[in-house]
Amino acid sequence: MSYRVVHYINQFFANIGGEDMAHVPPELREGAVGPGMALQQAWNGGAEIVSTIVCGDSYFAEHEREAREQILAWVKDAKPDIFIAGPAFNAGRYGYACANIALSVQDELNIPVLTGMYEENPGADMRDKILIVSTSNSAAGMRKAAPAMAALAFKLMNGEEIGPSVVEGYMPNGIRKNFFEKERGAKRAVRMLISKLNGKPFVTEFPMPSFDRVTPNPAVKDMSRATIALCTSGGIVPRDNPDRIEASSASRYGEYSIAGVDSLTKGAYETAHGGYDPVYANENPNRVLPVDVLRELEREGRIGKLYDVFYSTVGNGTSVAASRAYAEEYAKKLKDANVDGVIMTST
Amino acid sequence: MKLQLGFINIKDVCLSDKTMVENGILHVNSDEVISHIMQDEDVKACIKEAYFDIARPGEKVRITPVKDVIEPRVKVEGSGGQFPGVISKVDAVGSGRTHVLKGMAVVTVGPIVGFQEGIIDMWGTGAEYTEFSKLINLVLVCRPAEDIPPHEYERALRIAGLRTAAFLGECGREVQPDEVREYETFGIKQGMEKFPHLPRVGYVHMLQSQGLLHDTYVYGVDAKQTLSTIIMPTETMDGAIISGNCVSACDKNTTYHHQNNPVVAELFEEHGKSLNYVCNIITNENVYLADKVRSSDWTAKLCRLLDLDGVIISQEGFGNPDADLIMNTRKIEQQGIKTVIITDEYAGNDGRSQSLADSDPLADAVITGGNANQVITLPPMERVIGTLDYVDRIAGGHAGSLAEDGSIEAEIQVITGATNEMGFGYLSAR
Amino acid sequence: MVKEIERAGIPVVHMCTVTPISVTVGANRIVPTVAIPYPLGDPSLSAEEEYTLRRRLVQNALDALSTEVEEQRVFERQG
Amino acid sequence: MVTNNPLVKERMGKTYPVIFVEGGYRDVLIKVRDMVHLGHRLFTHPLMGSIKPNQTPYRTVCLSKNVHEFSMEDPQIISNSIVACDKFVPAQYFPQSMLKDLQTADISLIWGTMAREQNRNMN
Repeated sequence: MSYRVVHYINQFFANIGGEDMAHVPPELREGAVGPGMALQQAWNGGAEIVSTIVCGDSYFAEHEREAREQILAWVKDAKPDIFIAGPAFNAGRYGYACANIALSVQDELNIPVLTGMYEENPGADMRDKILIVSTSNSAAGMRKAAPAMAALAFKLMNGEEIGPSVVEGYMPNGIRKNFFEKERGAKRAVRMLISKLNGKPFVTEFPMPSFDRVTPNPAVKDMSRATIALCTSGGIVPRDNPDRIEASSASRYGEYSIAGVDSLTKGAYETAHGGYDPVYANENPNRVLPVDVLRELEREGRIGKLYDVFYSTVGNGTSVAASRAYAEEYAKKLKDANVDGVIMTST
Repeated sequence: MKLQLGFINIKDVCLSDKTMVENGILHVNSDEVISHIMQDEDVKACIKEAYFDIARPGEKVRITPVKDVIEPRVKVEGSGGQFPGVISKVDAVGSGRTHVLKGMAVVTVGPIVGFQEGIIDMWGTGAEYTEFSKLINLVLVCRPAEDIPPHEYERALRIAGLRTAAFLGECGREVQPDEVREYETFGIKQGMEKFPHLPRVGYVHMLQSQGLLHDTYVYGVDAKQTLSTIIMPTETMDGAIISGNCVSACDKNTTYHHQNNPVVAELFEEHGKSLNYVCNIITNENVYLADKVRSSDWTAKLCRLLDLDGVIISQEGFGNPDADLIMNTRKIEQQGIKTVIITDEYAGNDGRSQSLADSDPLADAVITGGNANQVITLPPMERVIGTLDYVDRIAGGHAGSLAEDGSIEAEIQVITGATNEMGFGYLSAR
Repeated sequence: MVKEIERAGIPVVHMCTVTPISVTVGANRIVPTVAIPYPLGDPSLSAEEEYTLRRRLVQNALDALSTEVEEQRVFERQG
Repeated sequence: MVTNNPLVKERMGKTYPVIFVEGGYRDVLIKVRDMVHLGHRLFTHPLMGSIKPNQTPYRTVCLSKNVHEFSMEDPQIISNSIVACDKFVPAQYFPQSMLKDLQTADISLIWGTMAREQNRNMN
């Protein structure tokens, strides 16, 4: 029995046309199409492309929700052992589509996924979330890319453990895996130094964590019409801490309505933070979360509106990944609520 | 300074009634060697019982808890003796001729701080992770006398190992080596004249010096009491630096690592070809933050003074030495000197955690010895040299646990030398 | 956490006492506050004075939100 | 000196002001972090010694008695240390027989360090 594969490609690789045909909506075809042939050849009967989904790049970008729904439905029906998208090489919108649709299949259908593209393709930003095989920057690299993707895909279908990125050919995804090199470390170090001294390219074995900076958003143009939200890492919660926000390791966040609340009065609110003396915050919670002032500014028309929900966490938590995940979650809620600016207070 | 190393290939080691090297076989009269060790009063006071055992590559043998690994050598010509300042006079070593019993090592075994000492497997999965599985190991097992504090016992065990290695090395004095190699570095001016077009390269050798049971000795001086200084590569090769470190088995540098420092060896390989190997700079890894600042400042100043173009920096140990490594790297790079650093990673069992305790974008050329948190299963062995007590004790501690059949599920950090930060091994990670 | 909000596309001002930490975590608009246990208050002041202080700090934060920035900036206390 | 090692409290408590933390390795680091945030300077690295955070329950860190102007580095060092500590799966128990060894290992490091620091300004 051979494994079942669903393959996603764009209009160009399906031979429909170039940019002029990028508007075509998703279409389901039986069997392998275009680059799928090369994949299938590499599997030599071990796996088979049961269907190919073709979608125009512009269509995907402009109708992402509809395209996603349709494609997920087809993939679900086909019950494949793996979903493969691309390779997209340096085509930006194609890469974006491959990465995003692969992520959806992986997260929503729980099916292994694989895509491939050039490392500078915008879709490659998702390398930490899905497996992306590194390819050259033009379709001329298909001869190398197809066997590499086929081999890695077969391992995934077979349920084999995936080796380190440099061995398997996928983009580093932040998960460190051990393997034995051909030369010992000291020899590799001397070689790397010689390259560095001679201005030749070298690849560090451990990229330093990037000091991730986010570009500042444009300022709030008209404060008198803006919706401002309050967030705090000072652990302000309603009395008795209904969500049991933990004092030291924040494993969740609180979401509390302040509709109709004019000021955070003593007794009604308190702090759940275990990292500082709570007396002052408990005595007057506005000292940490200045609801009183913002309500006044709202009345005076200095700000358009104080958003009626605030988010609260405890800043003690050092598990960076976790705090990032829940901040991402509530940031999205704030964005969806059309909040124009946020004041985050910390203790 | 020129040093000749004469390698005598040791094909086997056996216990015998004489101590000698004959036809590539080292015969060891254990009574004779042990009575030599016990001539040291401190050793005698701290060690209740000592005996030898032999483990060969491919034998189903597990050695644990491993304290140190030492290569037996003898000084044949030139000043100084074995391990100067520790068990011989402090005369400078690094020139003349030294004979090496190659292919074997003295391994000292004894429990010091709980489970910190490592495991050497001679066969199976674990053997792949330690270069010491490829050597014929003469294991010296020592049991401590009652109520001896750990640091006194550590010292006794350290001295016992060094004395054993020196005593056995003597057997090679009159033996014709199978191979002789020559190593030479030059004075600053001489080197520049000799290799005017080659980049000047140094080696910043960071020594574990956090304190008791985390020490390294240079000509007998405790490294934590030192300022960063210059040492000739051949001195390092000739036993000037020895290990007194008992923690973090996977990335501690044993005395064998110092004697056979792989960075020194690989730099000599390129010396006069693609680079001019100038010298080594030794610097410490103290726990006091002010010391870290001072030592790294000093190291960067020396690199500048020597007009180096590039350096390799190696590390020892887990945790706060990362801070020293990064400080050294940053300050040296800021002098306009190119660096490559060798470290290892603690990225968690799943490889997803932040690997180092400190980082800097200037450290853009990193060699890694792998993720020490990787979990492997070490198969049961037919024989254990030493004791598995300490492995058993950490059951549930997630650093390693012993199953009934004798197999051990453990992170590779329990294996001696698994993620060595001098680049001694082949393990890496991406 | 400020970074995630910024990344979501909303300008955010971080009001905190230990501003270097805020710089480290990557906040772009930073307004210094009074003290760790009472960032926006001061128990040694009278209730009125304290409220005025808080109002001034919040006004500072709103001003920061209304100011275009290219890179990380600490808006030092006004007056 | 912030510690959870009873031996440090017992032997060094008379010479140095000791803040004793009832808790584990991480609890000591958290206490240290809070003090650093208040302006106490780190004298010793929080990850002193290369014994892994899950291989010993004891931790001792030496900080300045006085509050100083804020430094950029210390909060980073302590926060990196806590992150490093959190990577290790916590040990479930330590056998009684080993605790004494580990207490000794911990106090020896700090003891040796402090002995060399006598001529420094320790405020």
